[in-house]
Amino acid sequence: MPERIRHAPLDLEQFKPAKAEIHLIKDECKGCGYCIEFCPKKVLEESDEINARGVHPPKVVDEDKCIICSFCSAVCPDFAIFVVEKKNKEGK
Amino acid sequence: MSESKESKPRQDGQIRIGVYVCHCGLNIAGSVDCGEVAKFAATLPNVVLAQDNRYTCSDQGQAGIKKDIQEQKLNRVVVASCSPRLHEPTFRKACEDAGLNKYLFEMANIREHCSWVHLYDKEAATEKAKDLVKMAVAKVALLEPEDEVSVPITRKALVIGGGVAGIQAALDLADTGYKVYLVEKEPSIGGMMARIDKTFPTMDCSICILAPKMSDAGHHPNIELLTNSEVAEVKGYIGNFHVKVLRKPRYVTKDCSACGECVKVCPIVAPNEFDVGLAVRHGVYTPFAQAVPSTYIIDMSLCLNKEGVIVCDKCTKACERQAISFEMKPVTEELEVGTIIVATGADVFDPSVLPNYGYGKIANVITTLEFERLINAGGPSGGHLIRPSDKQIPKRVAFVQCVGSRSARSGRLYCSNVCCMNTIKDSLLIKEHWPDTEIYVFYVDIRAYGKGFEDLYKRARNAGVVFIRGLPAEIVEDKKTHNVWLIGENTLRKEVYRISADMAILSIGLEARKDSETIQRLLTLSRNQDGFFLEAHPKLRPVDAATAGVFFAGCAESPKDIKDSVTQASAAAARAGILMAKGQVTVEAITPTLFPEKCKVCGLCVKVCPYNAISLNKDLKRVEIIEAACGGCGTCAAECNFGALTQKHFTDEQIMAQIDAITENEAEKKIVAFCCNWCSYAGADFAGVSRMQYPPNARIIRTMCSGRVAQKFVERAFARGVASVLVSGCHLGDCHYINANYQTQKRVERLWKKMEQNGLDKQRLQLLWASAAEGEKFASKMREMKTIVENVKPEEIEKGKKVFATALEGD
Amino acid sequence: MSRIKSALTGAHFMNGDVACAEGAIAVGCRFFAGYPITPATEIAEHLSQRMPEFGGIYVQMEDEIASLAAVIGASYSGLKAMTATSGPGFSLMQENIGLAVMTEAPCVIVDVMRGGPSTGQPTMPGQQDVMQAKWGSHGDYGIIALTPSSVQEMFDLTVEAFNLSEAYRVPTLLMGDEIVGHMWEKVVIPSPDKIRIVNRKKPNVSPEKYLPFKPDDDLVPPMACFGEGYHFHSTGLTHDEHGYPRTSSSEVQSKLVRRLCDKIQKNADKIVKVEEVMLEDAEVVVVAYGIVARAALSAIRKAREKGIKAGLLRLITLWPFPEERVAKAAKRARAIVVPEMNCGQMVREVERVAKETPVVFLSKLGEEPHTPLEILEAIRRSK
Amino acid sequence: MVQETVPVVVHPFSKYLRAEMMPHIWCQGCGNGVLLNCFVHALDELQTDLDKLVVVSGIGCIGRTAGYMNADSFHTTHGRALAFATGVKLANPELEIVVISGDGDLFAIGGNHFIHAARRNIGIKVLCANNLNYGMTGGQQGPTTPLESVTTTSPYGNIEHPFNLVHLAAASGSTYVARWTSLHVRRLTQSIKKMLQKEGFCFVEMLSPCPEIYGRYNKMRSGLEMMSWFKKASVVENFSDPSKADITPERIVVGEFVDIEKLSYEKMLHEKISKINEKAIEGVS
Repeated sequence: MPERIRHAPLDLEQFKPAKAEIHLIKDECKGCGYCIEFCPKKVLEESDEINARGVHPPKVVDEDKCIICSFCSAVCPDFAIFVVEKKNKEGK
Repeated sequence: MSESKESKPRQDGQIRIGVYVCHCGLNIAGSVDCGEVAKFAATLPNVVLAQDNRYTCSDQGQAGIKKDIQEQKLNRVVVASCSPRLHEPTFRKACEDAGLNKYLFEMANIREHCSWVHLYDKEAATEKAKDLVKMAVAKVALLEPEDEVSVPITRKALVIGGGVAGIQAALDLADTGYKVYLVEKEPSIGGMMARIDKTFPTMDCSICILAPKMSDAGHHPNIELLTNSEVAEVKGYIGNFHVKVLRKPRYVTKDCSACGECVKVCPIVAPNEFDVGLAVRHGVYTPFAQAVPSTYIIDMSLCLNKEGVIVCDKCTKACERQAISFEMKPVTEELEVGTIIVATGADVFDPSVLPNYGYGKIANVITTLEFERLINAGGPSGGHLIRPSDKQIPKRVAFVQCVGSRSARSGRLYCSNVCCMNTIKDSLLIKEHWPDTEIYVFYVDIRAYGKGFEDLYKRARNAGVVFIRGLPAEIVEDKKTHNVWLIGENTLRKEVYRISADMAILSIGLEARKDSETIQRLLTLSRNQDGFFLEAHPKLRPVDAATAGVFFAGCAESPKDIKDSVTQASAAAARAGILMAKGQVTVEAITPTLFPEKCKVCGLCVKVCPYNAISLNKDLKRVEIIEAACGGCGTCAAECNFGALTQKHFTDEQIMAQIDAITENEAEKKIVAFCCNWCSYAGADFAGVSRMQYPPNARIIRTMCSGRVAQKFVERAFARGVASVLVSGCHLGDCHYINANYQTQKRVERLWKKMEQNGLDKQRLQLLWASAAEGEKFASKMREMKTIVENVKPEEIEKGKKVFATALEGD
Repeated sequence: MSRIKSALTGAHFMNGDVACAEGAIAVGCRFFAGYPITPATEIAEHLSQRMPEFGGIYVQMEDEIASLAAVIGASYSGLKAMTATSGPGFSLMQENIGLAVMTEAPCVIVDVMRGGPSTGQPTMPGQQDVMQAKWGSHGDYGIIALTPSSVQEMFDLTVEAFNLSEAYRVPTLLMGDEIVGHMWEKVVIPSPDKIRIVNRKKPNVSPEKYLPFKPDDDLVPPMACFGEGYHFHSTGLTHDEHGYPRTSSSEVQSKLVRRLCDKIQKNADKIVKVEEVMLEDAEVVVVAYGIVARAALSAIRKAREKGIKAGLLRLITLWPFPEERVAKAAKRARAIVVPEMNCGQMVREVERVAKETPVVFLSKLGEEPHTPLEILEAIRRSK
Repeated sequence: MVQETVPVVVHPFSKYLRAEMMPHIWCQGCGNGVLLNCFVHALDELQTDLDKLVVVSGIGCIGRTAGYMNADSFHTTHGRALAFATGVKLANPELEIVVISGDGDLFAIGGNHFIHAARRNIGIKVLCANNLNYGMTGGQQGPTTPLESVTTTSPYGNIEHPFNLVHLAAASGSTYVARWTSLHVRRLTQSIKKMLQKEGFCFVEMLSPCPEIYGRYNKMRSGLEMMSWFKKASVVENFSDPSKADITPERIVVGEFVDIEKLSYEKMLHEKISKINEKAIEGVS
């Protein structure tokens, strides 16, 4: 249906995705850049901080953009990153 | 494949021609002296009987011919009357009933091409009629008896488009017992009707009456659903179409139980096209709840798993039936079908091109399709008509009619047929839910012509809907309240109105599908100026396409409501059923004849044949003709310059005999006009039917396609001193034989170059592309060529004779 | 795998290879991986028949390297495992013997020696692999090698070899030869309860505290096996007591390698076995082993008849070399005669230990082993 | 002042790894880490009983994997992992045995053991990190080094036609054969899970970036460059003909190639043994 879509969807606010909590184990990172390159939402980028191995570990650009697909943690050769769902206050 | 025996032995014994000049009431006799024409015909060679009568096509007329054939032993018949496109089949049948081979018959079109177009010049018209009869007699003498080849029809059908029309056609054919392939571009069948809330005039819930049909189509043993697929290629001809369908991958297998768990976890959100973007769908989705097939689909343009790398596997994990598979690949399926039904439907008009209505800029201006989704219980607002700006239920609503219909500004002059009734239905829907809403309908003409339409209209009026005649010139938004001001002129009261409303609903019209140009090219169809497909005959063959074996249903042919679409669908199914029930169809015996000894195996003919019905056979040292695949255009015969190929019923000798007949006297005042049966000849007929008057210089020779006009025909006409020659055919791309008219273009260009090189006036050879509807274009070309004929000097004629003298060799 | 079929007991008449096979079964070996090679193939053939009867595993691998690797694997899965080969196979196995030593995997390797080197004399006896038995693999390590001189000993020493390998977690070699392997003799097999069976020490600490290579005071670490939940690591790399690779620490390397050597050397007295015949007053001592020792026995008897005080010291344990026993005999004797079917291998050890006592080396290659007369002649000459 | 306990950041997979041995020795961008990650991910999803798991690895960079696994593990001599594993599996068929090794170890020196283990269809699961050269020893050409690749022992370009591992594995009789690259981590994990649940000899090849050594000599100096080669060249085709799956710079066919059922060696052996024992019981009683 090729009609061009004019109005923003009316029920957009009903879509509340889970919030992400990104854990970086900075000193494990060897700076291969895989997580930064292949994150589908470009949530990570190289930080200018130097870790114990003398490389730039990634830093989180915008945690809200993360959709918790955990590809970064799956492709990380050094087990230096993982993502969990951020528990809200009541810990739910 | 019947390859011709040695050229058929000529009819032994004498040629006995009967000529019948028809008065057609006053249509011909009004401006042609039929008696004189008949007397003239009697003097022509081999004519043993010539008479004129009032209505040759009537039963007595036909009975007279049959009697003469038997008693007078006629072995050729010429009828000078109307266009062969109308009554050639009738008279052929008459000859056949009298035991005469129906191919030994020729017509002279002295009505549409003579009497009707030269109403006020009886003398010239009569002279022209004589010439046309002389041409017919010259050709008929050379005609041979032919027998027709029959072609098997595959008892399977292809339906393109899964809207209500496609579904109905598929169900009808499947119930008759034929295998049906239903190809639908979208992930689910259902088309436009699935998106509508209620139907008019019965106010049924649209999806409730459509869904059962959809599931019938989905589970019918004879119907194979090919959704998310497009027709990629169509080859072959009636009864033997080889269709390639590109099945795009759904990335979800058939094990999907439509449980929806994957949608819950999919992080991707996008406007749902089905709800015109008013609701949200996910990367993995199903367009609507009642979708058939129910298997979900992944929109790969949104999904993060691109280029073979699965980044996010949330849906795969959530699917406990393991139905998600990113490895699926597009598949091209090859189908063999006998008939094709085009039910591709229509698009809705996008009103954003009309700045004065502010659609897309003013929040509370929506279209009726958006209204259908809002008022629908399954839609984004749960069935509440709300204003996009503040999501409140409006107190005052304004409908604006003819948006994108009957308007030059929007480039759509036609009436879209459904918008008036749709608005009336919508207004009643609003009144039903919220009775005290004030409703205004700005209209030009309310078209409530159908059964039950009028009382729906009355109910709307009684319910207090205010109908104001005169479309608003402009819709302006009140920035604060987001209400809209509709400013226009009430043409009945002749006063300007400025009415404010909470929201405006534009009643948008329907327009031809943007991709219908592809379908047209695939099936060699033609389209009218509005872009809808052109039926074979508006009255007598409304659902047939010009291409044999192809039929239309629904809005693809023109905008119409559900009832008409379904009616057309059943009609198309019935028409297709006839072919498939018979199981075979006879092919007109106008296929090429081969003289093997002359064939140089050069392969030129193979290259030009649009249906690749000719193939080179190196070891037999000649070409082979597949009669069944041949479309009958004759381009191959024109291309062969070794005389190895000619077209039955339009042989070189027969056409040259017609040229000679024209140029026998006063050639310098005449135009030899070659017209193709499907377009320019029909265009000339159209000019005649519309009584367009033009000078009588031209004498039209009919060939099946302009591709049949060989260079030597034009050269012969000039060699015999004709003033001017017209070669005409269908527009490039519209040719009934796919691309045969490209060869015509090449040949005329070669002739122009030759004429230039030899100092001849190029203007004397004219090339005209005129479709069946362009009578006016044909008539004006006739007028234009008259001036050319007038200032052709005798020396120019003589020079022409000398330059093309070679064309007369072998005479 | 219950012992359904009754084990063989009592007197039987069989060839050396079969006796070895029955010895293995008797001592509880339940895994054999081998590769056909004359003259050891009968061991494999017999075990392929008998192992299944005891729920044991017989597998024929693609080569000797794979055979020993499989044996080590089976050993680490808790089974007593062995392989049998001859010269060429024995050479192929050397790298994995090193692996077995380094990972302290108990297993038994039977080398039915034949004429060498290379393909040599497949059907002829030889004693030319005895030095390879000790120094075959690269690096320093301790190894145990026994050598039978009768079909009965093919049975008894196979049992002994398994017990030693389990006790000291070390690959133990049984250096037979073609004749001992192929000749038929009477064998008396004790009933199962009479056969001494030693099993490897199991860890007595919880998996968290278990150190796979932390030795007890007998220098032998208790051994956990796969599937018992200890989650231990074992590697051919130099490793610490955790079994974790520590390839750059010289301290770890020297501690580990010295232990692997001392584990055998320090326990030599518990391992060594010889047979002494009329040595008390012997002036000429014949030191011999394997098939040659049988001829030597009849030679010393003939010498005695001729009034020559001759005695026989038969080595049953080749490695660790029985130094005191040979030294003691050498001190008393005036000469030592060492008949060997090679160009002089164990004779070097005897000379090293005999110090001043002259050693007469009687070398024989090729077809039959030394005849008693040849040895007698040597005894007479050396008086 | 309440000392707010900072939660110790523990990777969810740490329980599968030997903390004392981590972090591992592999270079920046090396694919071995990804293979270990996917293997552990598969174990986690299957909730494999670590007490019944034995990880055996040969010699080479990937050979160190056994050391990092918190399970019974053995680091064999070069090329002998499969033979060793055969012994382990036959001795105790309940054990889940996974051999994780490299292209050199499994297909050069260990090639003979590979084809026989596959032929026997012994229940061993093989995970091969194919980094196209001998990494540990500094980057020599190996059995899978592409034609014309530069390595320390093929300075003028390798002229040996490399093995097509999936073709070799399929032809030798494996019941499950798949190839993915280190970019296709999701499907590599699925393939590992599938093979762990299958009977008989299974082989999964992972094309592994070796930027520090192989990449350095072949114009792919960084892990990202090798990964983008994988991405550009990979073609996902399941059950295509393995003999047509040679790896070329332009085309790497990934996917599952073989997934058949075949009685495993250990099952047949133990069925025979029990039959023999039954006969033996009849004989005795």
